[in-house]
This record gives sequence, C-alpha cells and structure tokens, in this order.
Amino acid sequence: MSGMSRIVKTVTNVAFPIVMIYGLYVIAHGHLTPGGGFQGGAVVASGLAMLLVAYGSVWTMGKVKEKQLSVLESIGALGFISLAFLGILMVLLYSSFQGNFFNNFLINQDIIPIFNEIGRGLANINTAGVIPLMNFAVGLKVIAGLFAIVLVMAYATRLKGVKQK
Amino acid sequence: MIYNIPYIAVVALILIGLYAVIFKRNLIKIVIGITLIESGVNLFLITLAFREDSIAPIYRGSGSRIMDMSLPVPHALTLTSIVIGVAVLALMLSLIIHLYKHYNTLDASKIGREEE
Amino acid sequence: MIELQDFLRTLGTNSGFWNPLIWGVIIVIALLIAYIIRGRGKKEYKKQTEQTKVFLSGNPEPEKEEMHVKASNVYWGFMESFKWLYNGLDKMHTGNVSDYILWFVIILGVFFLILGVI
Amino acid sequence: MSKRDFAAVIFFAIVAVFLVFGALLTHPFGEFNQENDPEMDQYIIDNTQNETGADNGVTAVVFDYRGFDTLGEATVLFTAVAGVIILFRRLKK
Amino acid sequence: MNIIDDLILHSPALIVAIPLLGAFLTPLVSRINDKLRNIFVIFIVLFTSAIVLLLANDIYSLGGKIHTYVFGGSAAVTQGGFAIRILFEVDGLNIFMALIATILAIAGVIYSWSFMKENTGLDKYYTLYLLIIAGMFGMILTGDMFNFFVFLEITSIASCALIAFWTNKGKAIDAGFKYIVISSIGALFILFAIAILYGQYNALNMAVLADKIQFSFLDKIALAVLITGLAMKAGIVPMHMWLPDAYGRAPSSVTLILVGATQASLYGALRMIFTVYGGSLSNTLNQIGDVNIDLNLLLGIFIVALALVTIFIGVLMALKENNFKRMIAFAAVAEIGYMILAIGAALTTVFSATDTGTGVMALKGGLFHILNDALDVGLLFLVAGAIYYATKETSLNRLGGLARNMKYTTIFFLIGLLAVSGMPPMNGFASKLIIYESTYQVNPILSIIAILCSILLLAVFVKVFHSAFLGPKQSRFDEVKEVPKSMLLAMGIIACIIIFIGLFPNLVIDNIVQPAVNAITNNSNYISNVIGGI
Repeated sequence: MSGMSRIVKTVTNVAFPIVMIYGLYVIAHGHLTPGGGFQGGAVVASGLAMLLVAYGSVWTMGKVKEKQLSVLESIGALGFISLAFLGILMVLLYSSFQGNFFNNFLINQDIIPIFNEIGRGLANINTAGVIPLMNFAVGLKVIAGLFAIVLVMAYATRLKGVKQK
Repeated sequence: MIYNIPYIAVVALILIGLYAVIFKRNLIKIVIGITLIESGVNLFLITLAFREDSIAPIYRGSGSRIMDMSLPVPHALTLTSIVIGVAVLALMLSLIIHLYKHYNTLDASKIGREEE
Repeated sequence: MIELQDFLRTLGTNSGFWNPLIWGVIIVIALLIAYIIRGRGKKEYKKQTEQTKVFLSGNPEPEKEEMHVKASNVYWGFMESFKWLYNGLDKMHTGNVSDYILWFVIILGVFFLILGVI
Repeated sequence: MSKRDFAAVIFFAIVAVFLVFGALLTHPFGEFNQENDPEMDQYIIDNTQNETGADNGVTAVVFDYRGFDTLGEATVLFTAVAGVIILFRRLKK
Repeated sequence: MNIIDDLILHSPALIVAIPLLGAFLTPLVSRINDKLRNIFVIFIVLFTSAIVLLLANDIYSLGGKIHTYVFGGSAAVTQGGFAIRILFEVDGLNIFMALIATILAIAGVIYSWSFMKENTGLDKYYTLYLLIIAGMFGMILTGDMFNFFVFLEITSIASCALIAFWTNKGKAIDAGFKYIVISSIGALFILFAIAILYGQYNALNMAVLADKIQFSFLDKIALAVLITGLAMKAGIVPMHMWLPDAYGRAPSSVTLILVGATQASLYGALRMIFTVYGGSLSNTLNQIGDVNIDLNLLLGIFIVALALVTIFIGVLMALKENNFKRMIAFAAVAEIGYMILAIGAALTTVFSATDTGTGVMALKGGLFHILNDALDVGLLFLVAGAIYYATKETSLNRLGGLARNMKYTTIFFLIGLLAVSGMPPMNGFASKLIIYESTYQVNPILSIIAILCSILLLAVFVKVFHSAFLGPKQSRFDEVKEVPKSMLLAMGIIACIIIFIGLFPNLVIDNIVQPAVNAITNNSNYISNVIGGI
C-alpha cells in the first residue's frame, strides 16, 4: 500500500520515539515490573508496524530488507540459546556443582559481579541473574520476528501498478 | 453455580469457534473461528490463575508479602500460548493470501479442485 | 555383546515362528522345483520362428507403447463390482476442511459418550 | 437441512453438553481448598526471590522455572518467520 | 570427569538443543556458501544421532534404567511430590521412538542434498527441516505436558510451511492450509485438556499427574480430548483426510519427516493412555446398576473398531488412487491402522488380571510395527520422490517402463513393496506376524480382516510396480537417467536397515522393542523415578 497522508506521517514521527522508549523500558524492566521480552518486543514491533502503515511497504522495504531482519532474529535466538548452554559450562567456574541446561548461573555467586543480587524492591535493576539478559535476547528476537512477518506480508500484498510515494 | 460462570464463558467461546469452523465456507471465517477457540483456551488458562482477594505475583519493597498472590504458572502458559497463536495466525493468513492469488476466491469448497 | 547364534534364533510368537534360515532353505527348494518344471517344457519350441509371432486374428499388431495397461485400468473389474462402496467413500472424501473438523467433532462426541456416560 | 448439517448439529450438541457439564464440575472460580491446593505455585511464589532473584514471579517462571518452554516459544516465532519468508520467496533463480 | 560422561549426562537436553542451535545458525551459514550449509546441516544431524546412540547405549546397557534430566539445575525438583521445573524422562519407549526419528532424519537430510537442488529459498528450507527434527525429538523425549504441546506446535508449523514449499502449485498451498488448520485445532484441544488437568491437580509433569490422577469426570473428558486430538494428528480414519493431501503435495524429503512426526503424535497417545492414565484404567470397574463394566475393555473395543475402519478404508482408497504419492499416503494410513489394531487389542487384555501374555505380545507387535512402518513407507516415499525428480510426473497413468532407466530405484521400490505388504523376508512380515497371532487370540475375525487387507495392500503396490516400472519402453522417457548418488545413498541406508531387521528380527525385538514394551506395561517405574526422590 502506498504511504498515507502528511498528517498521519507527522503523527507517526511524533509517536514513534515514544513507543520505542516505552517498549525498551518494558524489555529492560522485565524482571521487576509486569512485562518482559515478549511484551516489550511486541510493543516495539507495533511501533515499527505503525511506521510501515504510515510510509508504505515499498518505502520500508527500501530501508530494511527481510534478510537483514531474519539475520537479526537469528542473532537474538542464538543469544538466548547460548545463555542456556552457558548454564552447563559457567557453573564449573565457581562451584563443583554440575550445572544443567537453562541453569541460572549468575545468581547466588560472587565471581561474576553482574545481575547477581537478590531482588528486593523495584529500584535495583542489578538482580535476577540471566533473566535480564534473556529478556534482551528475546526482545531483539521478537522485534525482528514480528516486524519481518508484518513487512513481508505487507510487501507481498501491495497494490501493483499504483504509484508509490 | 455462580462461581462457574467464567468456565461457561470459556466453553461458549470454544463452541462459537467450532461452529464458525464447521459451518462456514469462507477461509477468513474459519481462521476467525480458530482464533476464537484459541482465545477461549487462553481465557481458561488465565481463569485458573485467579485466587480470591489476591494480587499479581510481583514483589514490591522488601520480600515480606502482605496478601497472597495469584498463581504465576498459568500466566506463563498463557503467554506461551498467545505467542504460538500469533505464529499460527501469521502462517494461516499468508497461506490464504497465496490461495486467493491462485484461485481468486475464498470459498473453501472451490479451492484445490482443479485437475492436474 | 551379541553372539553369533543370536542372529539365527527363531522369532517365537505364542503359536507361530519365523526363522530366516528355514525360509531361505524353503525358497531354494521352491526355486529348484520351478526350474525342474521349466526344464520339462516342449522340446520343439524355438525362438525367432513363426510360433513366437503375435497373431491377433489377422489384425495388425499395435505398437509397443500403446500396449501398456494404464494404472486406472488395472483392477477395473474390482472397481466396477465395488462401485456402491466407492461411491460412499467418494462422498466421504470431500476435500473440504470444515468436514475434516466435523469428523473430529464426531469422534470427540463418541469418545465423550463412551467415557463420560459409563 | 442436509444430512451433513444434521449430523453436525447432533454431535455438536453432544460435545456442548459434555463441556458445559464439565465446566459446572470444575472447582469454583478462585476458590482453593484441600483437594486442589496449589502447592507448586505456592512454592514458586515463596521461593522466587531467593532462587531466581526476580521480583516478578511471572518472569521468573517464564525464564527460569519453565525456561525450556520459553525456548520452544521463541522457536515457534522463529519458525513462523521462516515459514512466512519461505512462502513469499521468489521462485525463479 | 571426561567428555563422554558429560555428553551422556546432558544428552536429553542436547538432543533437542543442538538441532535448534543448528537451525538458528543456518541462515548465517548459508550467507557464506551453499555447499558449506549442506555440509553443516548434515554434520548437525549426524552429531545429534551420535548423542542419541550414546544415550541409547547408556539406557539399554543398564536394563530398565530411566534417564531423568532436570532443566534449570537444582536436583531438588520434587519437594513434597510436585515437579516445579521441566524435566525430560527417557525410558525404553522414548529412546525407541528417538531411534526411529534418528534414522528418518539422517536419510531425509542426505536425500535433500540433490533432491532440492533446483529450488530457491533453501536456507529457510534447511532451517525448517532442522526445526521439524528438533520438534520431533522434543515431543518424543519430554516428560512435561505443556512442553509436549509446545513441541507439537513447533513440528506442526514447520511442517506446514514445508508442505506448501512449492508455492506455484495451488494444491500444495491448499494442503498446507488444511494441515495447519487441522493441527492447530488438534493442538488447541490438547492444550485445553492439559489445562483441565492442571486446574485439577496443579501439576504439569506426566509422572506427577499419573501419580495424582483420580479419574474423575473431568479426567475422562481430558482423556477423550487428548486421545482424539492426538489421533487426528496421527491420521486415524475418519480423521485421516488431511494426510493424503499433506503427504502427496509435500516434497518427498519432507514427507519422510512427516511420517516421523505422525508417529511422534502416536507415541503421545500411547504415553497418555498407558502412562498418565494407566493406573486409572487398570483398576476401573464402573458400576451400572449391578453390572461391572470394564472401561479399558470398552476403550480397547472402540480403538480396535477405529483400527479396522482405518485399515479397510486406507487400503480401498489406495487401490483406487492414481496419484503416486497419494496412493502411498493411503497405504500409510492403512499401516497406521495396524499399529492401532495392536494397541487396541493390547488395551483390551493387558490390564486384566487373567492375561496370558496376549496383551504384551500385541504391544510388542505394535511397537515393532511402528519402526517397520516408518522405514517401509519412508522408503516408498523416497522412491516416489526419485521418480518425480527423474520424470517430473506424479500421475501413474503417464508413467511406464522406467525399470529400464532406473535400475537401483526399481530394486529399492521392490524392497519397499515386499516390506510394506508384509512378505518374507522383509521386516513388515515379522511385525505383522506377531500382530496377526496376538489379535487372533483376542478375536479371530480381527486377524482375518488384517490378513485380507494386507493382501489388498500387496495388490496396491503390484499395481504401482506394473504401471510405473514394467511395461514397454516409453519414448518420452528415453533421456531419463538414474537419480544422483545422494538420493541413492539415502534410499540404500533405509533399504539395508529393512533387510537387516527382516532377517534378524530377534535382535531388534529383544534389545530394542522389549524395553519399550516393559516401559509401557509398568508405569510405576516411570512415576517412582520422579516421585521416589522425596
């Protein structure tokens, strides 16, 4: 579909950064407040979909290809599953206990000083072990994935022959 | 009896979805029926999480809990189920786009009938 | 771990058995019998003579490619005699996704009746 | 009313009756007592801060207790993206 | 500790996680080089198979050992008899199905190398292929109900996208749409049943559920929904109609994996009936008035009836069909009917106290037939794909005289023909012999119908053999040549396994099938392996 009117584009330009910031906030505070990787990723992807609706699929496809999005999504998924694999390996660093797949290897230890505190209240973001990292990985994956789906379907159903703005 | 009204609503959603899938010929309506069934199942999962006068399972302040919390596991299951539903919906809709490109119709009794 | 005699043990069921060795012996004997019967054929049969020509009561012989029986013509009589059955089966197989789900609901209902009522 | 619709209505009604009956037999909404005591969820609620360090119990379940489900969930999304892209690919090389 | 022990310790997780890792890596690798991508995918599958073999060796060496793996570390999974974390529980039945899936995965990946060469979008093809393999292994190995649902959905979505791979054919898209509708509705009802069980017992682990379950009315509803949904996924008549479409339209390498996915859902039905509900079904005598009605006898009779209808309709439709792959698909439906027949016959007798080994024998035959059916039908589908690759023809009416051009393919098809129609010395004969004899002791009519339908199955494939391979030389097939080596290699692997099992069925039954049967018949080990920890 071709791009919409100037009003829609202006409103999109105003609203887009707000939606982005809100989605990234939801992703980053997934272990403290309601939300998480999937929810925040869905918010950001809806912001990108708003951009797609406002400016048209051809313009957006000119900006970003679905190949790049799929590579981005692969990177997110790889981060997620490699965090799970690290659960097997990293525990050997600081304990004789044999870690398992999906082991939360950052909590209850003092060797690696990130995210290793016990959560008490909303203030401290430095808690919950690998959960924030997994949130980021899943958030990246969901952003890329949902936007890739919307973009590909919109580009496939575009009106041929119509003059694209 | 009055406390089972949510489950009645769940069953009603599932049955409406099944009705749409069985009696409708339009592909889009069939997909709508499937999403209705899915939302019914999600509603059932999330009803199982509710507990009398409870709060969301999120700690605020120090770890001491004032009142008991609703069950966290059904929330997680519902989240997973919703994402799976999104994936299935995306795939079904893209298949319908292809079917419409091939046959120029959405009638389920007219597609896939050509001789090869 | 696996000894040699394990390879030739008999597969015993409650009332029957199956042993590849015995089967091999029997198949060899059957081949021998078939060869003997073939050897007792007519002596005056010769290849590339009149008696091997195709004779369709004087009609010209159709060329080879046309003589291949198509798949839909194999078992034609079977299909014809079971037409009543196949009509029902064809009615059953409407290539229509709503009917697939309808069958699912029917089986679900029967299962409910079996498990729930009793 | 064709034969198909007749059978459909009959078995649809059977399934509906059984499901509604089951819904009436489910434990009352929001009430938990001895026979359906949510011990697993209670354990998670009690120990989520000490075991996972997360304040959000749902996130703790999603990413720690049932993290493998979340991996499968992410995989489902990945699968859907791959499927949509493969359906709308260019056919000619 | 050395690396092998670590591998065996973590093997249940690695078997699922390594194909997933490969699937996530494939889009990145395929940006470098196509041949490198194929080698990478084959390496991933072979590595997974090696881990499966390690785990199988570990389990079979120690008799009835059950390998339990807890995700998320801490060994304390069951305080007070409830499992918080997801855990994989691998016993004889799981590893049996996993071996079947391994064979199919290896053959399919090797076959894909040449078969899919001309197509575009191959990076996504291999990604989805690895995802199907991972989903199958997850369905097979998991011990958690919701996890089973998740992997079922992964398998369904990936299979649907691959069924509709040839998007220029309208019928392929149609088959993919039917498949996704069927599988999503089935999976949603399975999730509904899982939610019912969770709401009652607040547990998602199979062993814990099997321990807690009381077979109330809601449990009966959940059992009915579970069996029906999984039966639809397994393609049992009258819910089989998606199966010829999906099998017939998909690329043959995908169809091979779809056979495995179908049997994974069949495994799910087995697990639900015999393990989760086994304790309840075994001692259920319902009072109606003053007569006792054995519920599992009724259930078994109904399943046997479904099985007979499945065999009969599958064979008749296959006899009528003229499309190569659709015909094999209907034959596959009939083969599934044999397994269901054995399972139903076992269900009628195996729980009763006065069982003289009939039920166990029937279960042995049924499980053995699962293995044989996967190999035979898979080989036939590969041959069909080879013929399509060589001639670009799917209708049998336009084929003929191909035995002159494709010698090895003809030999492989002959092997598959004899095997799938239960002729000695192929493997299909051994399992069908056990099924006939065990069902004969339940009721002679069953085995008679089964034998007659097996003869009809032979007639079906004689028709295919005659119309595709025999007959005079067709002039338009002059330039048809033998298919490339990788396809021949894939077919050869399966054919060699078929002949080996056919000649030495005792080895397979004693070493592989018997542990699976033991795992089914006593679910107390399965439960106590989780609950016994406390």
